[in-house]
Amino acid sequence: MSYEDLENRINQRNVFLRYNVELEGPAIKPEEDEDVVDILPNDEPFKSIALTILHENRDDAINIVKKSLDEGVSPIDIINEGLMKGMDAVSVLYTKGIYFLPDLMLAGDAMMESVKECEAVLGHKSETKATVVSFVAEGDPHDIGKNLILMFLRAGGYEAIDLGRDVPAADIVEAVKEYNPIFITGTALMTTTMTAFPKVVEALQKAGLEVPAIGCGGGAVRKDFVESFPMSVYGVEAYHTPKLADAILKDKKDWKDLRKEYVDIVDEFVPEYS
Amino acid sequence: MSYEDLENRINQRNVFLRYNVELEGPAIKPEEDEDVVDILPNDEPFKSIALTILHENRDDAINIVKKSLDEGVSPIDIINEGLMKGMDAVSVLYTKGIYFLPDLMLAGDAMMESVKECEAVLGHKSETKATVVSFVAEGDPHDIGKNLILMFLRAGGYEAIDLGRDVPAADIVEAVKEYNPIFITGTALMTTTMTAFPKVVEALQKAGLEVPAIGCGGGAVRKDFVESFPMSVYGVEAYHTPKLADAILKDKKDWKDLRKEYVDIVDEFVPEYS
Amino acid sequence: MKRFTQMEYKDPDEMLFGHAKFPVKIRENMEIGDGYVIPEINVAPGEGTEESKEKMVSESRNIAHSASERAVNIGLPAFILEQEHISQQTNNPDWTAECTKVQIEMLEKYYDEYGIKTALRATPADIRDEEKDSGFWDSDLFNKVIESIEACASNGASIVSIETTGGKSVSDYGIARGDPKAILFGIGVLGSMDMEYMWNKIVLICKKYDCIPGGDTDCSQANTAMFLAGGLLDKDCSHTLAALARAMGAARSLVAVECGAMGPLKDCGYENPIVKAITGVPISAEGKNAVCAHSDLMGNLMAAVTDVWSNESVYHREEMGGTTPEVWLQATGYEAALMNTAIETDNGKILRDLYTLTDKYRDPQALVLAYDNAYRIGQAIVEYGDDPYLRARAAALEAGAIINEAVDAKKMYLTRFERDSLDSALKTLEKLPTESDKFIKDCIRRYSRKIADFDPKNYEL
Amino acid sequence: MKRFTQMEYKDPDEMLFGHAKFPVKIRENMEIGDGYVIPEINVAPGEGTEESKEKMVSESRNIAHSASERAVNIGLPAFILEQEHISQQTNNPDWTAECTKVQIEMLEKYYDEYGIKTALRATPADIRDEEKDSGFWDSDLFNKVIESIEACASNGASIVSIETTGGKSVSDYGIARGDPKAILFGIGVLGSMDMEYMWNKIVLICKKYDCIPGGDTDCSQANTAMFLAGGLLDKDCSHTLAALARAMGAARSLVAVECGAMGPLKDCGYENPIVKAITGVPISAEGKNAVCAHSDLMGNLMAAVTDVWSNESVYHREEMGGTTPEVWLQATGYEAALMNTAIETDNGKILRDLYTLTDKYRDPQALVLAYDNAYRIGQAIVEYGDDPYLRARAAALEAGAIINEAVDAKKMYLTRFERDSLDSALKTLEKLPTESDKFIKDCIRRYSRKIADFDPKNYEL
Ligand SMILES: [Zn+2]
Ligand SMILES: [Zn+2]
Ligand SMILES: [Zn+2]
Repeated sequence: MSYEDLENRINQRNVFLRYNVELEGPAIKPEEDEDVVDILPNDEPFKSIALTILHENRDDAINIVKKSLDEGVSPIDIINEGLMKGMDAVSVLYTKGIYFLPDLMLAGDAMMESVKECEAVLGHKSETKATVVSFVAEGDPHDIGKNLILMFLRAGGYEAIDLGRDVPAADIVEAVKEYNPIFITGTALMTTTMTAFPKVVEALQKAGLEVPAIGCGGGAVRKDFVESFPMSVYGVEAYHTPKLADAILKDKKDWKDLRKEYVDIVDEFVPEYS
Repeated sequence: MSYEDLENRINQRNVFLRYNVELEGPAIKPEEDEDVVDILPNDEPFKSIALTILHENRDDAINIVKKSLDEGVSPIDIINEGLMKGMDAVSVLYTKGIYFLPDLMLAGDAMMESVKECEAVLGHKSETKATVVSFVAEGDPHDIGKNLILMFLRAGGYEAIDLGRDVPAADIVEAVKEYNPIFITGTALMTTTMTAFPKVVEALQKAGLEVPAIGCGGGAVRKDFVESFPMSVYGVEAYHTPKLADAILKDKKDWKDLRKEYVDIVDEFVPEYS
Repeated sequence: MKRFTQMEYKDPDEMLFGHAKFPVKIRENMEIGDGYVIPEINVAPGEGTEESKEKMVSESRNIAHSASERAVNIGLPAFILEQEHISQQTNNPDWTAECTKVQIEMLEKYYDEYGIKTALRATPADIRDEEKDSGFWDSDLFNKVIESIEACASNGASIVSIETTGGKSVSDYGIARGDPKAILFGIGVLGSMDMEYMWNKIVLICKKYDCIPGGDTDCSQANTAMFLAGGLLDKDCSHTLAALARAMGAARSLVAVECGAMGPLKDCGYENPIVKAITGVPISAEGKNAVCAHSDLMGNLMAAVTDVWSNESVYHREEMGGTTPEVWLQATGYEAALMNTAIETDNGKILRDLYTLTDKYRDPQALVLAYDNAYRIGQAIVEYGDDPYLRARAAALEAGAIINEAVDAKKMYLTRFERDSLDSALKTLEKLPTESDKFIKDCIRRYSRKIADFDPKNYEL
Repeated sequence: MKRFTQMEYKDPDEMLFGHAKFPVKIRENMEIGDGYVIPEINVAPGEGTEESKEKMVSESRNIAHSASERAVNIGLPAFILEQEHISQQTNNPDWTAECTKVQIEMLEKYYDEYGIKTALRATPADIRDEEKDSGFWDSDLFNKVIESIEACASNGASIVSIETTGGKSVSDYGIARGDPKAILFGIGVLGSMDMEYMWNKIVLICKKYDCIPGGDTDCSQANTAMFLAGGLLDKDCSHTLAALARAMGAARSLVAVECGAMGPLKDCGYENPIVKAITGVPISAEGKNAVCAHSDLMGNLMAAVTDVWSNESVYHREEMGGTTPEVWLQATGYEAALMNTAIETDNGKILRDLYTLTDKYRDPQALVLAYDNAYRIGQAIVEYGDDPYLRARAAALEAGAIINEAVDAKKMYLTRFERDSLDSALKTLEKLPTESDKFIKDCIRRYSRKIADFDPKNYEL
């Protein structure tokens, strides 16, 4: 029997299903999602600004922001009432599975560039909740996970310092001295690079530095390994990062608390922690 | 095409080889193996006694032993110069891959029953090098590994106390008090039963008892787990057991030494230790 | 009790993966053996989770969650989660109850959300103690086993199985010493007696709760021989003797079906193709996707006529590719998908034959389980179907004949050890009495003296 | 350098696992692609072994030992050990040398003792740094890579491979943002340029030592898209866009062969079926037996036309069934055995089609790699064979056309996200300039501003 004949005999549903297609709900506009409605501001120009972010429209975002700044709207308000609200909505749609990574990245790009416009008027960097430092483990060239974390942190109102890929422990010590972060995130894809994490902890201890927590995650990283040394907490999803940072900032949690209260902090079922 | 037609087309060598058949050397009589020649005694009745063990012939062994005892041969000599030499030779053939497990077990049965005949004349248990206690972890019903260990220990001149399967820690504490062993062996087939080992160590410590080493091995048992608690050494092959016992007895090694010098002690390439 | 004295399959060529004479229906929509192969995933609780009920329940939930999530993520139409309980669970039937409950809840959640067909096979541990005076059929431990089975059935398990251990002390003795008589007594007589005792009870419990009595496996006996036989370089058990033990195991595992077990028979019963040939019930099997748990020499062949395809067992932990429930369900799921594609395109029998011929002549153990030979052993069993001893003996003799024919045809090559142990085993088996009573009496005398753990009273003998 | 402007295979139906137009001979007796499929095992050094040369050498020896021992114990006629080096090895070419040496010694020991055919594929890590001013083609790190390759070749490695990373910063940017232009520039232009630069050097080194230059993979780019695309429920990269990236990756990975790589191409190059269709060199592939490392939606399909069958990668540690080199070599070895049985019985093409059809319509990424469609993409590539940019673009457009045809035929169903991102990508790709220079200039302007790590000087642009 020929390949074509064989192909035509198969009822694919008896072999594999495409649950993503099967279960797709009706298309709705992002601004009509009920959680987004709760987040979006009602007043102009903030509503329009937030919507440009929600629609991932960098050019429109910059244009409206510039126009609003020209009209004397406070750059701080534009950031907090407009751009950040839009980004909040994007994060919510991503965690709900309605938005995808490219939405998040493009909205993030639009937000970051718009913030820069505001800062130009402000004359200095805008205020953030606090600073977080992010790195990829020494020897590891994979940084998409880290870039995702950066985006979530920035969307969550944090100053996120990007130390890049393949970062030696010494550079992290320097960064802690310089930025005094409330949280560090490290990612690794390989077992032989995740061993960089305890070395970072050691280097910090040697330098007499302490950080409330170092979130360690990524492909090869296992919870039992991360919990075999101090200062660390095993991070499961990139979007958990700002929630962990919030817990440190607002509730004064440290790495011991984060390990114990992870599920409560990220507020969802996490098999690794239950 | 029919099943038979398909079957007749296959050149099995292009799919799988039977290396055991391919590489089989010529058959030789066990007593002609060069290492066995070195071990076997030259004098009678010891030579004949050793040969009955080598030939796994329980009935002949008992008969010759009884006859020799009747003729006034020292039971101690029969054990040490005859039976044990035969068993030594069996162990050598097993580790060389010439003898198989059934050979070892049947020869062991023949030896043990013959020793009993000697002990009957002697009026007490024959002397052994020292005592070793063997158990299967609590919750674990699989005991072939342990039985193998018993056989190797007895073949190696040790008094091997069999605590059986599914043994609670308390029973092991009692056995240590009673027998004062130089070595304990524990086996487990499952990950959820190997966790019994550290509990045994804890129970011994609580009771203020110490043993030079506890050898832990079996299906699910991993070296990293065994080395995560004290007193223990990870055992790789059942036939390593008497060598480890010898190192404890003669060279006063303890568990720390055994971990470090395992390869030297068992005198072969052991990937787990290199 | 109905003994099988006829084959349900009339021709070995009728046998094919995904198809059983008597499919088993779970809930509304999963039918096992009704034209497709279903993957089965079995994950052992991680170390430390045995310490408390809370940990074990959470572990059970996590395993079910991971498996379900991956199943949907890769588009499996159906899967079975097997949970083999550890002794702590069976020792505490309330653990069993709670673990079963959370697993069924998780599976149903995914069924409701995605429409994926799911089922839970719960397998309490046989924690009974065969030692002398232990009351094998009437002790606290025995009661715990029965209570745990009821806890599974009453808490929603779709299927209940168990790996009973009757006769293990005797068969272990025989396997370690190459004694075919002890193996036959341990498997064919004591094993079969214990199966009958246990399975009559299990089937009654299952009926009470509308739960499927799945089936048993000769794991504790024939698999001990197989594991000791090991690979080509291993020296612990002759592969020919292991093949005979397997054939005897079929005569024994058949008893569960005779007592009312409906299948799918349990994955690690490598004798299942024989039992399927006789009874027509669906089976589970394991092979090349069970490398996580053990190495066998028939990893493809075992897929040939199976209805459910399993990974046997794996520790619960993380790999690069995900947690082990995810990784190994994907492994069995992808193989099941290949079989289902073969069924869909009418190439099932070709794939069956490829699976079979890949391994058929690699090892005597594989040879006797090739579906044509499995069928022959089935025929030998039903010829003496009414007598557990005689049928187990007939199965072993037929297995020996199959091996010898293949050797004569220069298709199978044996080592000296395999050749010698086969010859000597067949000689011994042929000389045995043709009356069960005589054989049993003789064995009781011989083995109660030699085997410390064997107590005839345990079997009311 | 010879660019491929014609297909070596004249008909997709000619393609079959275990058969390549140009088999590769290792030592006296292993011929890859000469009528049988060979399993490949790849094990990552355990954590902590990177701490010293001594530990890494011992780890390398143990991996080779375990794999060889299991191979003999289960009767494999042949296997390939791949060692993907970690950065510490490549950073220290003397580590590379010693690790390669002990592994080859172990493999030869088993060859001498048992006659098992063995080969070592050594794969140094691409430790170069793409950042600005890093001297991608001329730095200490670059020199270490080249020295390590020479250390492999001169110490007896049978095959040398590498996973080059040229253009990764740009393609990563594009993948994360759904920007097909960035992906095309990163893979089709920068990736291809870097391949040419690296592989001309690698092939020269290999020739010097009589070592086979194996081939490359678009692991750092198209596999990033595939891993982010993930399963059906994942939301990070559209599966249609990942399919286009894969097609582009074929145009890029082809460059190694154009520079003189002879195969087997590296396992994780899911684009390999396309490259094989064009060039006729043997390939390695991974799929359902690489679940240890990652989850894909084409685990059976990838076996259809492969010559070597791999597990991708797994940590070195113990499982119930043995150490991971044992367990996973058995997994790939058993699947290779099934393929070899199909070849022996003249059923190779049926099994190939079963593998393919199991996955073909599960996912757009699988669809474009079905051997018939892979062939079509190959044809699109050779039509513009002389121009790396145009051929990568043509490959992506053809992949899009294949998906759209299947959708029109109601065989492939897309989600809205997949549908939208395909439409928008095809629109973008169609509008791109037909001149390479123009495209490159435009991309340099656009992406050197947006991507911190992208430095045109690294590529002498
Ligand atoms: Zn079992
Ligand atoms: Zn099982
Ligand atoms: Zn790769």
